[in-house]
Amino acid sequence: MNALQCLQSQSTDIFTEYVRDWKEKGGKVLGYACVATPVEVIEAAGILPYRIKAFGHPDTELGDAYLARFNCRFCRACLQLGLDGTYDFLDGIIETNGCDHLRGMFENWQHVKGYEFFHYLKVPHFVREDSLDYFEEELSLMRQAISKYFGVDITDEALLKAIKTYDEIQGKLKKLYALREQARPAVTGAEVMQIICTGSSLRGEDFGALLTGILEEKANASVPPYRARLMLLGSATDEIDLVREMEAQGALIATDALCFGSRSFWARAGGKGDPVRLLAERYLSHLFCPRMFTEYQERWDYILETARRANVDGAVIVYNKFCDLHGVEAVSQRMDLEKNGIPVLVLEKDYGSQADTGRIKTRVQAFLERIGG
Amino acid sequence: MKCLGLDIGSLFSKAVVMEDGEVLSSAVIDTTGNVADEVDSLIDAVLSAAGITRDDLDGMGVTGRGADMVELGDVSKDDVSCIGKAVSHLVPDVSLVLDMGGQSITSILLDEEGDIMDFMRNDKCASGSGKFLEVMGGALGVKIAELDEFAGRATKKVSISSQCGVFVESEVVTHLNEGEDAAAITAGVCESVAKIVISQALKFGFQDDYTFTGGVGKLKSVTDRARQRIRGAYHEFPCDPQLAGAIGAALFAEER
Amino acid sequence: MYFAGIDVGSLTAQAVVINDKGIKSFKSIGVKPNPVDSAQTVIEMLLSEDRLSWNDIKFCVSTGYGREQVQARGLAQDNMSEISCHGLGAFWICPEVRTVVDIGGQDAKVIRIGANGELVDFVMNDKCAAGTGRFLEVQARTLGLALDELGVIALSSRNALELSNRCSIFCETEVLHYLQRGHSKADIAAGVNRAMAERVAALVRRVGMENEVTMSGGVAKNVAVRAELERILNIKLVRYGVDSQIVGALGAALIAKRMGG
Amino acid sequence: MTAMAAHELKEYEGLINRLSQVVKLSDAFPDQMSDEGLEGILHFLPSNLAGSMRAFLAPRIRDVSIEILKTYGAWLDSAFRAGEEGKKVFLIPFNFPPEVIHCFEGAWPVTSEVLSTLGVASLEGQGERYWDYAMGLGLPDSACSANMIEVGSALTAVDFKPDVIISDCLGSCDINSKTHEFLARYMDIPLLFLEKTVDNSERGINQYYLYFKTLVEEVEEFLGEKLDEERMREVIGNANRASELYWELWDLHKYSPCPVPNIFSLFLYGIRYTMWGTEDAVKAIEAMVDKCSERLKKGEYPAEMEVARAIWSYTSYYFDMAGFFNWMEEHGITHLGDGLDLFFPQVIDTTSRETMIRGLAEIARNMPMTRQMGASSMSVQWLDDIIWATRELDADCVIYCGHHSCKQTWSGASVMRSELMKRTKIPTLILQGDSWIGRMTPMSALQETIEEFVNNVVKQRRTTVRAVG
Repeated sequence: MNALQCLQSQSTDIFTEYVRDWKEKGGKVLGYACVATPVEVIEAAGILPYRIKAFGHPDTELGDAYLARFNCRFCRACLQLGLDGTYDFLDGIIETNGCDHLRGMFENWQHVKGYEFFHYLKVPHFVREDSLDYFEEELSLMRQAISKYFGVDITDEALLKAIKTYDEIQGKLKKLYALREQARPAVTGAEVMQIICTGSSLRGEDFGALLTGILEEKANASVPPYRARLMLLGSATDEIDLVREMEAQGALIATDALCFGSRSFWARAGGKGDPVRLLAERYLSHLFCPRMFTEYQERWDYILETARRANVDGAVIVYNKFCDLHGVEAVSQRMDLEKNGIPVLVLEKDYGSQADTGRIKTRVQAFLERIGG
Repeated sequence: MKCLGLDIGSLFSKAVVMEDGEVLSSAVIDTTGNVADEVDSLIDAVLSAAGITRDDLDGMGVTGRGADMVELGDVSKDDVSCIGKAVSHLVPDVSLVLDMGGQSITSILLDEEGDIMDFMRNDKCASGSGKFLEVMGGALGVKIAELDEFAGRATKKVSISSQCGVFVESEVVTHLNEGEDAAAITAGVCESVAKIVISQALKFGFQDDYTFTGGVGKLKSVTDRARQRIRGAYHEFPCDPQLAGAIGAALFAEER
Repeated sequence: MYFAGIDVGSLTAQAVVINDKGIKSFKSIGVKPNPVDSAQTVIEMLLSEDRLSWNDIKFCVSTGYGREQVQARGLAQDNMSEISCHGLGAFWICPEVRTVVDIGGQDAKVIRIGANGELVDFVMNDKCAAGTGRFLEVQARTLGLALDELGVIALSSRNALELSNRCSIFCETEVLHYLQRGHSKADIAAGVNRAMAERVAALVRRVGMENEVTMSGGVAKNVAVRAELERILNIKLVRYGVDSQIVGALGAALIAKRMGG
Repeated sequence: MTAMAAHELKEYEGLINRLSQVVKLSDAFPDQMSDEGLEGILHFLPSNLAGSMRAFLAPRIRDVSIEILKTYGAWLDSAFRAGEEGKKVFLIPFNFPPEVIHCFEGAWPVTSEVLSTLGVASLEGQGERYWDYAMGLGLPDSACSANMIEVGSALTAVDFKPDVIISDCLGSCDINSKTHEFLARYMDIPLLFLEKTVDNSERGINQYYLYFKTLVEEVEEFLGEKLDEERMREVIGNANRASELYWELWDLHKYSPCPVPNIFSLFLYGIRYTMWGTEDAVKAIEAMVDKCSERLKKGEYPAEMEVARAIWSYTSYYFDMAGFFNWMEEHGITHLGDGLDLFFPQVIDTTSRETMIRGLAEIARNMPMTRQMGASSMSVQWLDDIIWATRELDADCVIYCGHHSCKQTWSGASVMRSELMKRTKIPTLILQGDSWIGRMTPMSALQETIEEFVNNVVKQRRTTVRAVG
């Protein structure tokens, strides 16, 4: 089995073969949900950083007992998996105030499960000297909390090594995006989302090695013929099936600005000096997330640059019902993209729901017809 | 002492005649345009079934959403208290009632004395209501009465994942268009209702002796699925669960 | 030389045959359980009425809910989304049209088209309380009226009742509730149509409106919904010369002509 | 923006413009008004306005209401005259203390949610027209209607334009913060912000204090005006007086039957979010306290008996004041105040500029929503405050309005509900309505559920509790 197949074989399991082996070897796993969490700190502690996902899980009845139907269904699906035992392999959780739904998810999760290790990483909503200082302290506190509870010493050397590991990953992912965005693409959007999702359930060092393999395999590959090159942007979605469906209709998702996509790594590099300060700056300054309330211009520049780089024919903004942040952001993005001559399809959809597929198909097909694909 | 209980719901009107806490007879009809006349014939039906006349009645209690549309009865009570009354009378051990009616799913919490401690009603979203099942039945060409038997024929699992009734219908239509087996889809619809009941039960933060009432409570294809997932001891409502409201109303009349 | 378009929706199915001179003939039926049967039935009924055979049809395009299955079964050589088809059909009937409001059985769409009939933008209902043909159908049944009566009777109403419930499934119980309290069918119907029009108007606002505006799909036959929509958006809807229900199938036939002609 | 927004919507008058016309009405009211005289006036008013006026001007509270309305009138009027008086108008959210703005000579506060609420209460068609247009821009219908009404008005109508926005919900409410980021961009005015560190530790509190100081400096810079210690002392003096009155009013709530009219909850925070720190505010709250003391003496209560004492754990409903506040009161259901009354005003030490700024920061940190939803744990802090209030005021039930878009409280509601029952045996009713848009759930439906709850759960409880003593 080659590297990509090996990823694909487990890309929609939660408790993957890999994690099972890791646990059996006595390894620890820390769950986190938001890209504002510096995985380097967890990696440096010799722990597996696991990004909480639901892969479009359709059931929410346990989640609905605590969160409301007015809460984001991605959060309700993750809570479901937390409460039905699927996530029992986690040795602890790092909470972040990514958004109000996410805060609600974590509070209810902890209320029911009561993890022994449950650390709240507080992320400011704007970038300024004072908020950077605060976030730096937050990271030190997280570092202390982890070393204290898991009895490991997280040295600066270990941190710098972890940072280097993720720098290499970033470099490889950028190569992967180059293969994806080039005139004759070598990877599909579904493949890339799979790679990034699965990568977020691996130790950095292992993910890096896998990526090397994938890049070799894909170097001269090519994707099936397509009708149009699209960019996918919007809220947290790990619904690989959604992307697969779109590509089955002839749309090539040539690039993205998703947090299960390029946003999770793109601008995180460079800088030097104290590792904790470095991480604080890298993470807070380049979140590209609408939860940062003063950074629209930076986000917009990033989106436009990405769209141009991948030379897309159109953009699809997808967000889950009840997502306030992306719901409002989508209005600005739509206006600005169209001002720049990039046609837009806005898909406000129910996360993980098969109900919408018929309707989404129609909208995607019509959009392809509209942009003359 | 003989008392009549009347429950005028959004889909069905139900009537029972009770004597000293025992159900003598019952009758159920659709609630449609002309309530006053329907209720008259309903009362006649239930009385003749019990073999008595109006003069033999010592009292009449009325409940249900349409209660205010008839000038009848000596007691008028809302359906929550009537359902609570009926359950504490017929299944005294029960502390959690899951009532699945035409318009809403209501969970009612009873204390040791069988008094209502707390209740929660989900009536904002159609999903899970009797009305919802009726509409889905329409799309699938199945009457509510036949739903159980039909869902039983399912050989495979079709999962219904939309949480909005309007979209569930288009989901159902899509499945049909894709040639899915209607029985399997029906089973999927029942499963989705069961899930709503499960969250409703969990919302009270504990699970204990419980029972189902209301029209949808009759559907094994829903209740069996829910029971698999609700911890705590299940008590079967000793008579037609759809009658719970009417029985409660009759009991209140008896008290007076 | 003939070209055909087949539109299989969730409630009805249509077929249209055109030639160089324009629309030759069309047919509309209620759907069968399976979209392929619906397509087969409607097109073959039409062909036999026209004394035509499959060989006379140079190219056929399917659209609507079942468009893919219909093509897969070889009844059509290609398929196109109903959104594009409604745009093209409306434009062919009346070239001044720039905005098309199409209310189907399962969903409502607002389509903006350009000076050459090309698709400029569109929006589909994605909210819980969606204004759809199905919604009107259900309410009409509750009132014991035929779909077209629902519009006519409403015109005689002086005070349309407010349907407060945003959920189209529960609206039926609300309608029943009004009936039981002795309100006139006219006032209730007027309320139903207004609720429908309000929801459609919201969609129109979302995609933006450019004159001229037309309505296609079965609901376009509902005079009261048309009137309400004209009032709310303060516009005049352009009327089609032909049956508004066949616009989608017509669009498909026009594409068939473009592809096969 | 869509073609629609551009050509159609601008024809309409905006929220603030229309409101300023309406509140002027209150000046026309004589201080003593007969019921006939009132009906005479109401007869000429549009139905929505007349409805709210009926609630405000119920005989038992009429004189106080007129006082309150005149205060709102003065507030909006000053906003309008701000320009010619060389003042800058600050658009602030309800959870930012307006006294901070009043401390500046050259600034005047206008409060988003208060505008939406007044609009819903008094404008024909309530706020729905603006909401519809906000939806027309493609904004999500799950967003807070109070904010969407504001956006719809600001972006699609001809309206009074503020000079700057303060966003004070970072950390406590996403949609509010997002709305004001959006507004600032499309109105092209500066956006100043204050983050609530979701952190109750000393470190978190100090950080908040730092952020607050930075904000004050930014305001000083924007206005080109340094905070003047004397003026601060005067404004904060008024604020302190108002705080003392707040606690007097709070204590009056403890009597049963409650001498405080239901609608005073709304009046109180209406003043708090706009005029706190002015003499007008002090006068208005004094009038409320006097009215309640008088009712206490006379043992006045609108219903035969008080059947329920309810704390509304978050917001109330504002689209039908009479159907909400007055209806409950007349059915013996006392509204002991809602989450927006829980701002824990403290007397600020006016020794120095430093103590006053620190004091204002403390006030800001404890504003409603900021304090609860911006805490280390939303559900825990919210729960603690509600438990405290229920004990203080001897409440026998809690009602959650279930304002659709309020994702934070919705995600804490089930924890709140079960923990409240576990620890205090006090039941919670969870409703599902939109506080500003009647179309979501009509008042009649809400009343039905409230009655059902009171009859089945609360009455029952009261008797047993009393029996136990």
